Amino acid sequence: MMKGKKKFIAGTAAVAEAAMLANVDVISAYPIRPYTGLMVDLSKKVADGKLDAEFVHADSEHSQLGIVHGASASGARTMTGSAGVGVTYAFETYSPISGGRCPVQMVVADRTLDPPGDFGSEHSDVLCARDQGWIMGWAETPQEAFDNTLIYYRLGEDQRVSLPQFNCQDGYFVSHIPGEVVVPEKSQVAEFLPPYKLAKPLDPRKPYGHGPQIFSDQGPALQLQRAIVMNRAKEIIPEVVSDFNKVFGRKYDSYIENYNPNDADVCLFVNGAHSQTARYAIANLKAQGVNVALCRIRFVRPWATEEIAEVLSQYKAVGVVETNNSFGVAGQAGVFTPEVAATLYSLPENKRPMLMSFMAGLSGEVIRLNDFYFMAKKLVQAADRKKIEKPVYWIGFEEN
Amino acid sequence: MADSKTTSQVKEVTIWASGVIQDAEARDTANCIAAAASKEGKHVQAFDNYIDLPDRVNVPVRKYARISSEEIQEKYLYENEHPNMVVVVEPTLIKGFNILRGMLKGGMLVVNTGKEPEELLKFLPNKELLAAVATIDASKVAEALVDDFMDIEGAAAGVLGRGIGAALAGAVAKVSGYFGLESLKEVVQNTDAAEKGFNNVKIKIL
Amino acid sequence: MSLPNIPKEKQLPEGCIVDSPTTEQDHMTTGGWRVLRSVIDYGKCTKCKTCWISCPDAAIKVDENGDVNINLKYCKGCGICASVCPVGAIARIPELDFEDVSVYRELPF
Amino acid sequence: MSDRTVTLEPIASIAKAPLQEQYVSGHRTCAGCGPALAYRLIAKAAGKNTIFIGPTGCMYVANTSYMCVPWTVPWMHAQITNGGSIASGIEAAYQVMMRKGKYDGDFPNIIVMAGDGGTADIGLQAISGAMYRNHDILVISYDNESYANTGIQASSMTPYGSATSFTPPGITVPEGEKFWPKDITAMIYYGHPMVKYVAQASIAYPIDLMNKVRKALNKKGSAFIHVQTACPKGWRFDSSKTVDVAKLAIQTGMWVNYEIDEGKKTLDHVPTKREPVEKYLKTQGRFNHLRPEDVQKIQQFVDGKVAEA
Repeated sequence: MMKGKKKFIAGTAAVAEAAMLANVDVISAYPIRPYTGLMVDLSKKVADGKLDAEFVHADSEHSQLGIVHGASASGARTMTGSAGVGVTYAFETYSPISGGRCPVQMVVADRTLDPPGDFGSEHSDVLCARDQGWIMGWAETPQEAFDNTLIYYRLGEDQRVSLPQFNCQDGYFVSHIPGEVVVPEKSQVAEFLPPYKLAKPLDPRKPYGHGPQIFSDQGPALQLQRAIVMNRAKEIIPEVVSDFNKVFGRKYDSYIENYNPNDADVCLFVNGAHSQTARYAIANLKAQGVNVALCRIRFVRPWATEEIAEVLSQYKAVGVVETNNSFGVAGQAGVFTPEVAATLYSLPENKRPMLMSFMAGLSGEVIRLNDFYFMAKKLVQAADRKKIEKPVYWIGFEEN
Repeated sequence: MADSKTTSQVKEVTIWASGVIQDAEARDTANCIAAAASKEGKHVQAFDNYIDLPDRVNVPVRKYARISSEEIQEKYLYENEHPNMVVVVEPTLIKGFNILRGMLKGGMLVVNTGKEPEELLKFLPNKELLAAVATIDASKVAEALVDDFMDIEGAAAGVLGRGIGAALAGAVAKVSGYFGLESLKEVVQNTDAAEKGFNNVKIKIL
Repeated sequence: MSLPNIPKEKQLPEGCIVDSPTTEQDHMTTGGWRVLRSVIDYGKCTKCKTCWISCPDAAIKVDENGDVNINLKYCKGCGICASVCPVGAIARIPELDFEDVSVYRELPF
Repeated sequence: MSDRTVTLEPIASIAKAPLQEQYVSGHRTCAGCGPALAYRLIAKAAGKNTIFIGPTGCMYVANTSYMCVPWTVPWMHAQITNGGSIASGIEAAYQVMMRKGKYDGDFPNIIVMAGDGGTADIGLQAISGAMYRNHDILVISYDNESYANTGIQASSMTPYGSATSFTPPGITVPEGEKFWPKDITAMIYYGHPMVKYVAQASIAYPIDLMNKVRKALNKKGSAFIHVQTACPKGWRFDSSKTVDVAKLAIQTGMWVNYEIDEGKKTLDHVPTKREPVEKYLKTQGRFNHLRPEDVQKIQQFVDGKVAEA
């Protein structure tokens, strides 16, 4: 059952509520638009005595990550966050944190990297760090941002996994536009999320050395170890999500939300906030007799290869909405197209849909209903003609 | 499938030295050996051991030279896996370490010391691997020790064979026959030391 | 997705978090580095422990009588002890003059 | 702020120094390594209830390769950039965990062992942040005056006139290193109003170093100690001379031991008659190339520094 108090708050504030219920121990903050609201809320909660945590205002994003790294290794539940160039400034720290298996949570309200100096959402910032051994996924709404906070702590802190998490939301769209958030009761959170317990914390009573250098031939085994636990995270996501649904009365899919799956020949592949508009566009098109499906991934890392392949195998054409830049990448779109292409390659040829990319939602650009209609039209055309005329469309720069 | 260990035609020379103090000398020895063999049209490599870094005072460091009449196929290895020839710049190291590691039967050992070759055998538990052991007091014949700050890992080699490297390479030429003294003299600065190394080396065939 | 298992001999502690030693770190013995061995003349030694406090490798041990002893398993032969000894009671003698093999290592260093 | 229940007592003499080692035999540092000696003394002074943070540098690379951890106490690697922030996080964690009853041990000594680069160059921001926030930690800069593990490159604490592999003397730059080193101790003290204790110490005076460590650990909040640690590899002297060179640094004024405790500055080991710097420079290969005018310049600099100390 959906128990708890209804609040009308934006995504960063929603995460702050979740962090309070998760009884987080150490928070490190540094301001950068548009994630800052999270830390503004948390600092107030700590100042008002509503949350017993150390709120550390750091000297930079890099230090923010250092602070939560040290705290997490000592046995504290941690939260930090950033956006845009702040995410990239801290880049050095990401691999040591996942390699040291510290389940730090970093909230990202994403933002375009400079240049241009731009506050708007683009997934490019944190997607840079997709290969650093962190769990990563986007929330579509403030409610999902709230929920993901708890789901990620549970998943990342599971001793079978012990990995850090990027809890992402679209800057401004989710971080700044309030939505309804049901804030559950403390007892529910306690039922879902056990206290944080690290296997080998820094503790003078039982000393360990964290992170010595190794023999060169020991390296591959350590890398495989991280690959194995990331894989394990994927295996236990259904367990975590199903527990979450049970305790909080939600209906999340584990890996993929597949909207309007059955009648459609074509599918839009979307990550993050824009999937909400896409869903309305699909409903409107359906009323006009045009059938388009939506595949929204809940996790970018671990990437649910088999599950995504299975969903997409139902369609004749798939359109990847990129929402990020990757200059010079295979397919000349963003980072999702090569990942989807590799995913589809695991399917037999007769089940492999055609693949197109739409460069949209860049530098904070809003993807409008009309834009999705355009994408749907191009997808349906390709499916009808059994041919891709143009693999990549830059939305806003194309003739109809 | 071909076994890379047995099909390799590469002659491997491993040079052991005491870290920092003899680091440049040991690198120079490897460079002299490779350069001299190269003069004779051989395919060569000379490189530092990367695994034991950073270089530290007194730590055993290893430098490698590889000589082959055919093109060297596996160029990207960290270590000489089966040295045919081992050169020891700091003789004390034979006490603390298995300097003959990886050597197949019939190998050679050149040690920088004024002692007789026989005196060293007691420190070598695996001496049965050796076909010859030789000693040369290279520190004495060359006198000068190369002491150049810029000669560190990864930097380009400057002038070759200024110090005891020339003398040790001379001894290696005599003991191994991998290259001739004349070729060595063409590449080193201190030709006198190279010649003395070649002529004064004491060899004990086992 | 199936990944290979890590065979037992290649397994490492998760996250490279390793046990701390209690008295010495035996898998990194460093006595083989030594070129000159420090030898204490107990007739001259005043038990002032200056050598002990000055050893970077904690390779000088003080026994129950207050005598200092050099731990040849770890002594790298730097010679600081001989330099700081106020009464000149420590001599440095070439390691090759001693027949005993104190350390013999295969592993890197 | 959580209080320690144990106060570390001053050590009266070598005879009274604890025999127990926390930094044990079996590590890969140079024979005659000054930083390793400092590490051993600091660990000895701090005792069992200690956590070390080791930013990348000699004391990470040379100590820990091949899964070595020569510490009997918890140790954690930090990037060379973030010793200060990782220590801040550990301290914050212990504060809150003790408050919430998640940790029932004594509040630990949290010590960052950063090299000169990890303190004054790339690690400066994180350390300054930690000092500004007054975390209950001790930051120690073991200063061997260069990036030594990578092959002796100049840092911002490399002395004027040093030859390093990034400042080789040549026709156009006869002096080698052209810049004067940062005064990191002053930067920390005068730039961070909440820091109540800073000190400079030397491996030539082990009891003084250990007592400064204990004093710093007994303070609530951030403390900083700058230890000059002679480096036979980088400074080019025989490994047996590590302590002698360190002592000569003090006798010539090239290094000054002092502490500032709650605003009160005390100079230590002031030589009754200061030796000329040339005597110190002559002991080390890194100064071999210096011309008389360079030596003169260094003498003037040192005279000035000693005068204002």
